[in-house]
Amino acid sequence: MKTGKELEDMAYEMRKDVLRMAYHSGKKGAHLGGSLSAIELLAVLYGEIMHYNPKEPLWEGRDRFIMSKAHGAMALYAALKQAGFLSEADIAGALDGTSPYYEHPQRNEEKGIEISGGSLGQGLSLSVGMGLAMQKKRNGQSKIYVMLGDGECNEGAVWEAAASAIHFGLKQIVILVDVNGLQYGGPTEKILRAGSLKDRWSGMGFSVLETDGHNVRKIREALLLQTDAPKVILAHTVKGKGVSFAENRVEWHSAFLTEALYGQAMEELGACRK
Amino acid sequence: MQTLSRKTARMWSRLGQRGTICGVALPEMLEERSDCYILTADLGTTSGLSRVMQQQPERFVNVGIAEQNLIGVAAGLAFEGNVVFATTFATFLTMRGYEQIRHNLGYQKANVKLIGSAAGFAMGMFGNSHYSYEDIAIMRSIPNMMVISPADAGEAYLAAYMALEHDGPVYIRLSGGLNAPVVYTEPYAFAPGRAVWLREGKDVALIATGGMTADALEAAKRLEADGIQAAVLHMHTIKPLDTDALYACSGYGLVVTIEEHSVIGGLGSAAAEYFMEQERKPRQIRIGIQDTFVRPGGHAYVRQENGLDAAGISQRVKAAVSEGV
Amino acid sequence: MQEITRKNARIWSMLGMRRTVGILLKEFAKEDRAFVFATADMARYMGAEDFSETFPDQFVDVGIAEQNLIGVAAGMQKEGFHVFAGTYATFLTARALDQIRVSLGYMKLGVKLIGISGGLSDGNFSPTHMALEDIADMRAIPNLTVISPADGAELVKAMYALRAHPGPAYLRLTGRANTPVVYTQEYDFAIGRAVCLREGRDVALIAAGTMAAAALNVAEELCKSGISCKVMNMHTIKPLDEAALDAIEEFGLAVTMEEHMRAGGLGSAVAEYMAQKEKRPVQLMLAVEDVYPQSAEYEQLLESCGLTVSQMTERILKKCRELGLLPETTANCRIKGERK
Amino acid sequence: MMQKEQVVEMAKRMRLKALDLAYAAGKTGAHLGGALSAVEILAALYGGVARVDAKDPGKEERDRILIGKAHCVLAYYTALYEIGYLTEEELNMFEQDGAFLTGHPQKDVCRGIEYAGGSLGMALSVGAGMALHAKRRAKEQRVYVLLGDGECEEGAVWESMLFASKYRLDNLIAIIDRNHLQSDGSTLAVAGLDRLSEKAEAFGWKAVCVDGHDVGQLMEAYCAGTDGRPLAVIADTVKGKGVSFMENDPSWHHAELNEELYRKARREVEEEDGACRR
Repeated sequence: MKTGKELEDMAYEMRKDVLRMAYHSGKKGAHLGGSLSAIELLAVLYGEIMHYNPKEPLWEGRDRFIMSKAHGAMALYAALKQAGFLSEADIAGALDGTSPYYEHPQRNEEKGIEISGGSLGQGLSLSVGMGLAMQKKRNGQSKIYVMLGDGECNEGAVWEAAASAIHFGLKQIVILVDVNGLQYGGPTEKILRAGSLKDRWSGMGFSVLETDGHNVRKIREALLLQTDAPKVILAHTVKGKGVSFAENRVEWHSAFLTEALYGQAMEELGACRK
Repeated sequence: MQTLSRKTARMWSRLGQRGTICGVALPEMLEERSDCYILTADLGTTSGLSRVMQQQPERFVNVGIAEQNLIGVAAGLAFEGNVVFATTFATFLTMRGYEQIRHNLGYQKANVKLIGSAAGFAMGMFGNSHYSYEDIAIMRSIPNMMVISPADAGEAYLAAYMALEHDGPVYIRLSGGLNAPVVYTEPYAFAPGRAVWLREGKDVALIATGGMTADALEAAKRLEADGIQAAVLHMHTIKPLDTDALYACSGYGLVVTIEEHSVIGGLGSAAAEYFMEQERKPRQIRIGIQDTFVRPGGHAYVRQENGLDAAGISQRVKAAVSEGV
Repeated sequence: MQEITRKNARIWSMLGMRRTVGILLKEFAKEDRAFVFATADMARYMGAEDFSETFPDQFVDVGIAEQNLIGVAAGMQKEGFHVFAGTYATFLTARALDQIRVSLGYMKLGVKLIGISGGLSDGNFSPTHMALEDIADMRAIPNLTVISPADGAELVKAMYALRAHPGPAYLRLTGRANTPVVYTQEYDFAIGRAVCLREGRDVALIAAGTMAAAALNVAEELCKSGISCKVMNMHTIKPLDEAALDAIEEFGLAVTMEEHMRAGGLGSAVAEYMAQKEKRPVQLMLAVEDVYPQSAEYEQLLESCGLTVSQMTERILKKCRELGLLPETTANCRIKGERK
Repeated sequence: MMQKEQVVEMAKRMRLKALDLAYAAGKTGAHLGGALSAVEILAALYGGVARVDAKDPGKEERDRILIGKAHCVLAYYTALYEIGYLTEEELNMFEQDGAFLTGHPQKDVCRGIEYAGGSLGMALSVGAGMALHAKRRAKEQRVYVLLGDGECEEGAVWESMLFASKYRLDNLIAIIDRNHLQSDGSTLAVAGLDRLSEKAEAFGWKAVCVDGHDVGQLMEAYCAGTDGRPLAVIADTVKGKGVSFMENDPSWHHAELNEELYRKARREVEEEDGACRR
């Protein structure tokens, strides 16, 4: 088991990688905000919770990670580097226009990327299918961790899938909602406030946990907790976390990191570590 | 409503097609008409609707990331006598709510205008999930739907006003991003279903739609240098198709359709459907995306890789002309 | 393994394609433990009402939730199952279009989609239940194979072929119960290879789905006017059999026949390919003319769309007259090697 | 507007007429089960609370009634007939060649049909759009949308739920005909979408559960206060209600009614007295 400090170090490395990728992607800009909010969640998953083997990427008994909010791609790539699926060179070249690691990930199981993404609201249905497959194959060991955005929960397709995950009793599915409170159009609460997200998930029949999505210890705790029904973790996060000028700023959903800002961001990260 | 001039053309080109419709045309329309609504699925600010959101909050609706509901709510408002514009990225707009479009707009003729932004490869690095190159095919197959793909921002502006006046569903497919090339710099007659001859030439007719029209014009210039006289026909309306203009092409030995869309089901297919039923007809080549998901990259890069720029078009036409003779 | 015999052909015809498909689904489930049938509340309409009891482990019903159907089917396929997913053609293809695009087209997960009530056959339930844009929609998505079998026997053939086919596909079922029979004995079926049902030299009739049987009848009618028709069963609409189309370059007229909107269907696919050729016949597209027909019984719908055998015969005759293709004598329209 | 007792009578006439029409449709068959479950729901709505006027069908202030579960046409058309939108002659043309009363309704505001049906999961969004229009124009009208319980499995329904809640559309009323059966069997077995009221509340709606064959309860529920929230009336019903051999049998979702069964069914409904009145 890793110490909290080790996981935090890992998150730190990942955040740096994300900034690097964003910077190298150039003027096109990159999805910085939603990648930075998901860092700790991915660090705990890949650093400690999930079972996988980069030398045998297709190992049947592996845990699956499904990045449904695919604009978190850079966070995923950074995690896959920590996990040993991607190399330093892969990260250095990602998003540069010629690398196969695009702005939205494209399915490549050899490299640990389970599904293609970019069109929201589809990952949970895929997870239900995978969960059913495991149920039918009596594969009781693998878990499926699926990450949704809070804005993504506007999609009706998410609720179709949610109802069926409960109906089929798929306890191997663990849903992590990156509740960073911001979507493309503005604050999620403002765009589509309807009851609370927690009520909606529990109304559908899930066991819902809420946690601080930047606290590795609390994330670990939530992931390890046994629940009666399939589990949803509402991880409260900050969009753009760790970079002062991007935090809670909707325009950093996808934006261009200039050299000056890149320098500033890296500096801030470093300062935080000390 | 403003008129097209050198000045507005330049200004709007900077805003791009989406910026011109959402930031210029729609705010004007909502000001002028109290029965006009604009809806989006989480792309208010991104689409350039900030002005509308501030000035007309009562007739701006953001349904969140829920495209099926976008179409349904738009139809409900339309059934109550309003003219409703609905906008988001072309691929999610047309595909995610496709059956709702079919049922409410096609079958029940709800007076909704769909504005699909960033069609083709305009989403650049966002990749295949965000590219839209099946939208013409799927929108064209729905009865009662008008399908328009403007050449530049000025034409997008005119198309939006036409849609406002037209009683029935319209899909406006927007190409390109900011700083798009200008095709029209002065007022001209824009009418749905009436194609525009932009250039004359006796050897080959290039029939282009959307942002590709500017490239077709550029390609025609290059071909001229090689001694090939290419005419350019801008087919801004793909449905209903201007068959008179196509008939006028039947004297050519070769026509080339050009679109930032799959070669299946789009402008090329619509033209082929027409030509094949005629006795006298030219040979037709379809330039478009070759029925495949592509390697993503910047907009210009992907277009170039797929032969969808002036260089690619002129090469292809040159080869076809020389092999045809 | 189902065999094509006169008797079986009769049974399949009686059941219609949508119930015949149930027989195959059960057979596949028995033979292949990794086979899964997934549906959105439509098992009962697909001759599979007992499927869930017989093969509970190989059955998934997601309820009335077509978008989820595609996601679940794709997820299972990804984990190594062989998934066939079926419901009404129009809901399957239209409601879940983006899901099909991403999971099947883009990710190439080899789910096989089965759309029942393709075309006009359930038109008494109103245009909502008519699938008239499905070929256009599915054909536009890269990597999808699109098949519309001519009759029950060909459905059987297509199902076997699809089981062995690794990529994603859309299988469109047309007609009601008592579908006309085209095949009563074994024949070679391969995805992407059209079948010539009748040789001829003047007019080529190109049809898919139950229209193939109608095309044979039309050919027989036209024969009375001395017109010799070749009949091609273009069961695979994508990928299109280009070689088969190359063989009709010299014909005076090619007629495409389909229960689908004119835009984007079989006729459109043929036009796309033929338009680039130096030599090609004139094409007549017999299809639904870009309107939603009024709700009615199947036969009446065919009539209101101009797609009955006699109407199509008339339209072709008229075209032949315009093109000067009518022969002087009505004798000798049959040519060697044709099959009836 | 009618009193409760009159509505009960109306419901009975509707049920009988529905059987007549199904019988007349002959071998084609008709959607019976889901129509009979919705008879009281629609009687209480059209007869009891809705402000609609067949003499002035296009009146702007009318309540809008949209039918999502369009396979209930036999109850729908008979209700429209009862309150004068349709003549007997028109009604009797049901599913005949060239008739406008088809297996799923086609939009025809003059005859009280606000929205075409046949594809599930769409009407609530459209109703929400209409309700939003009324709100923004400060109009009084309410929008009622009838949904099936199976229909609620469509994700599009939940998108509309979120939307209506956000815009506080308290003039929008979703009525869910909870007859517990769908095409492939019981709703619980097929998709397990249970505890609908809890889910509706979680999505920001006010939910009220009633006996869907009790017109008194229904009429009261339609007018329930909601504190600014949209209202979901979950009406517990029996598919095929009123005809013993159809009740709770999914095969009567769509089926042919032969003469013998028709007579039996009619007799049962005629003899039924006040069981629905309570």
